[in-house]
Amino acid sequence: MGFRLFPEQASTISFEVDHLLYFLLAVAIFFTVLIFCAIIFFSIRYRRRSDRELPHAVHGGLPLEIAWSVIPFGLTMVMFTWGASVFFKESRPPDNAMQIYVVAKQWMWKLQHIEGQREINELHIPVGRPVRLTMTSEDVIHSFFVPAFRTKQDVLPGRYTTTWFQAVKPGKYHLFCAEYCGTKHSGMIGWIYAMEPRDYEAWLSGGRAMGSLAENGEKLFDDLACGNCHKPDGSGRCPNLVGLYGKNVQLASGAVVKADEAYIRESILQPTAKIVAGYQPLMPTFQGLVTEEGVLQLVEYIKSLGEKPGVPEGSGVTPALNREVPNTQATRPSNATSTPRNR
Amino acid sequence: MASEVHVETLAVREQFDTASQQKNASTLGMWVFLITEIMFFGGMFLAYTAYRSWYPNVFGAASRTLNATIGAINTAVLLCSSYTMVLAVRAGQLGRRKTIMLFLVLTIILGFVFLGIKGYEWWEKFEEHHVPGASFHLEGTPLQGQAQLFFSLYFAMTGLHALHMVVGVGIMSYLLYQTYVGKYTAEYYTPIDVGGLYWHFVDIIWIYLFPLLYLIDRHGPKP
Amino acid sequence: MNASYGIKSWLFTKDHKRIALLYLATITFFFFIGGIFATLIRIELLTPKGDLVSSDTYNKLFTMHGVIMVFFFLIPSIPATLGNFFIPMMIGARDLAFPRINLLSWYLLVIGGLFAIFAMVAGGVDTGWTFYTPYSTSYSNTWVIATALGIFIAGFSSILTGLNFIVTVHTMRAPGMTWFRLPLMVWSNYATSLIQVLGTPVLAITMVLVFCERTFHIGIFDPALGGDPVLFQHLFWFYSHPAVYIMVLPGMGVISELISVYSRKAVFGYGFVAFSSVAIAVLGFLVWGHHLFVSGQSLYAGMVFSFLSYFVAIPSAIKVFNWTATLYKGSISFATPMLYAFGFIGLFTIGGLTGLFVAALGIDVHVTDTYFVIAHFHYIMVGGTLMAYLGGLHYWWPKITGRMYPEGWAKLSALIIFLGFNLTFFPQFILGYLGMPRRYHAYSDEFQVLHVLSTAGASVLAVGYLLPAIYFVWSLRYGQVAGANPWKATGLEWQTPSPPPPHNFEETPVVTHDAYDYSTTVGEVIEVG
Amino acid sequence: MSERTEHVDSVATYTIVWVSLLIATAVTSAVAFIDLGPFSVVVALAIAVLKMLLVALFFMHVRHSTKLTRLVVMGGLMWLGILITLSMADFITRGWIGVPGK
Amino acid sequence: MAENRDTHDEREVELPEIERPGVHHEEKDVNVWAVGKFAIALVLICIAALFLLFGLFRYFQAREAALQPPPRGGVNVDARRLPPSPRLQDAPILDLKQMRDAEDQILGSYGWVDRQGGIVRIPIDRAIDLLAQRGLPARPQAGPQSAAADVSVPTESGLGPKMMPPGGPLSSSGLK
Ligand code: HEA
Ligand code: HEA
Ligand code: HEC
Ligand code: CUA
Ligand SMILES: [Cu+2]
Repeated sequence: MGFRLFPEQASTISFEVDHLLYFLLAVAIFFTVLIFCAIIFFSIRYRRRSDRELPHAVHGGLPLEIAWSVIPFGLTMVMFTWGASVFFKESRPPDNAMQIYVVAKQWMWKLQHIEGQREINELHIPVGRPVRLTMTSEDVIHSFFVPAFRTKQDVLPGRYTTTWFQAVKPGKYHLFCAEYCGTKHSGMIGWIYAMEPRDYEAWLSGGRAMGSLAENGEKLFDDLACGNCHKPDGSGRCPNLVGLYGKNVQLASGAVVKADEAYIRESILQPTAKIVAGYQPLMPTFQGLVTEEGVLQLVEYIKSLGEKPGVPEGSGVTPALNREVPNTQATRPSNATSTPRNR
Repeated sequence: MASEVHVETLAVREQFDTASQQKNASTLGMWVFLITEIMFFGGMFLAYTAYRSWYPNVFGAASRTLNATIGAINTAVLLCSSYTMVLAVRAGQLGRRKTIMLFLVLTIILGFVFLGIKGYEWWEKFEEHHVPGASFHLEGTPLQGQAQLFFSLYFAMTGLHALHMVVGVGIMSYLLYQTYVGKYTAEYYTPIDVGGLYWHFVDIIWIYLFPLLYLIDRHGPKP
Repeated sequence: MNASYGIKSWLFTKDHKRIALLYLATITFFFFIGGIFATLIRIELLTPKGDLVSSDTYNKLFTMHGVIMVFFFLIPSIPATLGNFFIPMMIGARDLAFPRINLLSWYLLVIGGLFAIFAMVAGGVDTGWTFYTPYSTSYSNTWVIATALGIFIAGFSSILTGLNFIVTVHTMRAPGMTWFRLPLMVWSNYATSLIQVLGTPVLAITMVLVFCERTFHIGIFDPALGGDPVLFQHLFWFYSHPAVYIMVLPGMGVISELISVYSRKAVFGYGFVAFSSVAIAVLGFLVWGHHLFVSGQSLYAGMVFSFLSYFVAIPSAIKVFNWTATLYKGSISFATPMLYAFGFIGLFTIGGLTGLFVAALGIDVHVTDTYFVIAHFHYIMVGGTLMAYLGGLHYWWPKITGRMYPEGWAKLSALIIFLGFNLTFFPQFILGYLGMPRRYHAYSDEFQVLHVLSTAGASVLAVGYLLPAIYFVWSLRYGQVAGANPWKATGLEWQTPSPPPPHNFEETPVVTHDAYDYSTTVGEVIEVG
Repeated sequence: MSERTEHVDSVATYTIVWVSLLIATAVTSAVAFIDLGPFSVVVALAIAVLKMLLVALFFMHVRHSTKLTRLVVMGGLMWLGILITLSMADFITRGWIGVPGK
Repeated sequence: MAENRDTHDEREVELPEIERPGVHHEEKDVNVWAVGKFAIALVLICIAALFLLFGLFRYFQAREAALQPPPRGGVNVDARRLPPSPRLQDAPILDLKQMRDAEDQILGSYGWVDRQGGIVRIPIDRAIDLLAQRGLPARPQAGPQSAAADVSVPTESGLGPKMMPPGGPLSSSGLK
């Protein structure tokens, strides 16, 4: 961090805030220069040459007064509306933001990811994903301030407050406490580490080889006990998922749908929306129990069931997945069989 | 000319030109002071409004433990004292020294009655463990913090009001003494007038405190 | 003024002029105390590490700097010294409406100040001048209550001064002195008095509630009991935003006088400037939530307060334009008071325009609680009001003391102050936008260059303030004797001898001219313009 | 020597006002026991305002006072209104965007 | 008495004006009605502003809602679940108080420790008294204080092995 005159722009909102700043600067510089020049010019041009001078009174006019009231008023209304617009964006996290919990205390920040990782005074986040912080304080008021992201939100005891940001480039950014909180208020600082998504996944899994989405999906499949119902041999009251992806599925309503990513996703989050013919609506919803990543991983895993090894479905990244997903070259799920689905 | 300018009487002090001017100035000054008092109490009215809007049920339950009858009696006492006060002012306008003193004494007595009743109420609250602090407990709700908040506001607001009453009684006593030694006449009774304004103002504060503290949700929640 | 001698004649005086001088001594004392704290702060901030003083001490330093400078110096400054001295004279009265209450105001300021000094000496207070809860009520173990008590008492000093001015201006103007013939100094101080009377009581009750919360744990600001820390902020800022207008409006009144005298012209748009003063006072009560934008206040309330904040900027804009227009076709003198007036207009413009920055919700999220805000308000309070105060002191010095100050030294000081000020506080705008938080004892290395510049400026500034202290005292004995009206100013105060006699006027003046009619004071005339 | 006049109200006037105030107190106490839903607050405050007006206009002589005095009184009430209204604009609009803290 | 005559009438009392000779003041004061109109206008503008800003608020809300990325596959994931335990404490002092209260409860009460084995617990004050009465054995045996070997000695960090219920002090007696 060397000496600089302008902070880094590291989040999606930084640009908007800075544009507003430029506008305000332009207005401010304009009026400053105007007033300074007017004063200097008038005072020199009309300087007193003799102590016996008596200037004529210059009578003010209503039009002039109105003009220099209305024009600044118009400018201020622009400032207000623009500022409010940016503020609204800064305040309302996108619906698909990933969640981080923050507890502030004198004089440290404690953060926890949904997956369980806890950090002190540091926060690792992926670039390109909106991150939403739900924060509270154990004692006095603190404030979560990341200058590079242009975000700040006071953290209050007994209450949750929220802030959000989306990093646009990897880097290490200051985190400051911005509400006076006692002795070590100036020591309540830390770092935000924005990382490429792949690196973030690596960090999240403790640095081990992170595996593909499908491998993680398999783990999640076990964690969530999907296998209790969806047995690989297709027995039981639940459909076999092996080879499901890409097949046409007959629904209880009589319609036939193709089992693409969207269908699989919906089956996990809203299973009663489309009931498979011949089965009871027994499947519980996993809404609220699985993150966005989790759904992606499960979908990838299910896609990988029944695949012939080495032949990935489609080439490269499928459109339904977003850019930050690491490569999806199929790898062999460890316990999949290539038994074709029985229907 | 110059020397006459600097002679001072009670009715026309040095800085004033006429008795009317002085009276107008004094009256305006007391009114301005009263609006500072409105803003002084106003902060607590805000706290009350905010917390009542957040915790209506707990505040209602807590309010019902106050004795509305005693509150109403106290309100009546204070209104009577305003009546006697304005009659004292009227007597001042007419320059009747003995009448002024009579009504001032009545006002003071009623003021003491009010304070006495208030003291009794507070003692009752103390007995019922409704005083905020370590031994606070309000039956019937797990939300002890919020209930305690009601009582904190109750004691703070009625306490500040009672303090103003005490000051008021002190002012009345001073006016009583000054009347006794004959300082006031029909031409100059301004201190009584202005003291009256203060007294009535304290009454008005109570006129608001009574319904806000005692009468909210008095009918209780729906069964 | 030299009517009687002896300490008792001063301590029991009813003469508004003597009371003004008592105030002058008191606030100068507090200014230097606050300034010493500022100096220590700036020296500590020379280096990124906290090495000069401990964290706790630094926290006490900025708290006490803010408290002393705001409550015991700037709020009383112009109204209680220049206002007290000249308002009765400007309206043609012999004294204020309630002289003994005026004296009581001074005593209250001194007593409040003694409590604040006690708190300082006994160990200090470290809550910030804003006393945010729950830190100040449940966590700080410093002298919070003593300081709160000092502020409470000083608040009543302010209320009584305001009350006095309001009643005086309404009831004691000389014959012919209608409202629209009043000097703009009177209008500004009247508007200030409105704020003092309506806003300060809320500060008083807030301090009482802090005391109750701290002592009895009543829970009003404690979330564990259902209370809300943001309620404290609403109550505090309901006063403290109008308070900043208490701090600037009298300065604006002085500037109106100075611009007029030293251009020898009536203030352009007199009526507009007068109305703007009152408009600032009234509108200033509608905007306090702009200090709570990121505090947990609702988004809607944030929008309301931001919107209203832009309304209050317009009257200030009107004034700046009118002052500048007054110079047009005037006869401009560069006497020291005029230099201070120019400084005020320029620096108030910059400070006020940056107020527009922080009033914008989107920007404030980034710059709140950083040095940007510090720079914003120091520009207005120091670059603005303090310069206006110095300008007014220089302008009225001959009338108050009968002596002139040394013009050469005065001009030099004004220049030093201007340069030192900008060097101190302009880098702080950059620091703030970079993200340097306020109230930081130690900071990240990359901020150091700007901090060094700021401290360098502060040293220059200190010299600039020291000089007037010296030469004003010097001039009491050795300054050139001044006549009744060395500046050929209008205004009833210039029609009395210098210094004025105890009851100001032997005969009540009768006013027949508008406020700034220089044809009455400039003797032999060369018409220009 | 000029004259100035003062308005002296009669004892009867004051007595009527006093009795009205006592009646209003009784009414407000009694009405409090009736469940009027949200209007309970409105009625209670309305009666309080009426009582305040009676005390101010008659006992405090605002009835006979200068326009300036009346302006001062209304100004004070308006200022209290500003404090409460704008602060409540925060307290009752929290959570409008469904995000904790705003 | 004069009182009787005037109790029922309103009147005007004439008083001599007391004046100081040679001095006067201006009688005309502010135009109250003009100020009043300004105040009313201000109130109306404020109320209008509150409504206007509400409208703007709704506009921004709609704008942001429209800008949300459509949930992929038609269903939006509401991922607001909580992290696994151990979770961040936001009020550790309350948790500590709870734990201490639970410990105090155990320390201060009678109860069965092992019904079949015939082991009970008694309040610690009582235990101290008993120990003081009966005393400790005069001769130390295999280990120190073997008479107390069957007693679990609570310390700052816990209740001791015999007393501590499995799962910690919070696990028993219905405390959460
Ligand atoms: C004398 C004191 C003074 C004055 C006059 C002002 C004036 C203004 N202030 Fe400032 N302010 C403070 C002292 C002052 N302030 C202090 C002490 C704090 C911080 C307290 C703390 O937290 O410790 C603060 C903080 C503060 C904040 C909160 C920042 C934060 O903490 O996040 C805000 C936000 O709206 C604000 C806004 C304004 C505005 C809009 C004005 C306006 O009134 C300014 C109007 C002036 C102009 C606009 C310039 C002149 C006009 C022109 C040259 C014409 C062109 C104009 C237009 C285009 C409109 N101020
Ligand atoms: C009201 C007026 C006022 C004035 C005039 C000043 C004047 C100054 N202020 Fe201050 N300031 C505040 C009000 C004011 N300030 C407030 C309210 C805060 C916020 C507090 C908080 O956050 O809680 C603040 C905070 C503040 C900070 C931020 C601290 C932080 O956030 O960590 C800084 C940092 O530079 C600062 C600097 C200065 C400087 C250099 C001056 C200079 O202008 C000072 C000039 C120097 C002198 C006047 C000294 C001159 C004389 C001598 C050295 C000789 C001594 C002689 C004798 C004893 C005979 N101020
Ligand atoms: C309690 C039993 C149960 C559990 C647990 C369960 N499912 Fe299901 N699942 C069913 C049943 C029954 C159906 C068929 C009815 C339907 O479509 O709703 C089904 C259908 C599906 C389908 C659609 C299959 C098809 O042929 O169209 C998918 C995909 C699926 N489940 C995935 C999962 C995943 C992933 C999990 C774990 C995260 C899971 N299920 C957990 C019972 C279960
Ligand atoms: Cu936490 Cu400052
Ligand atoms: Cu402000």
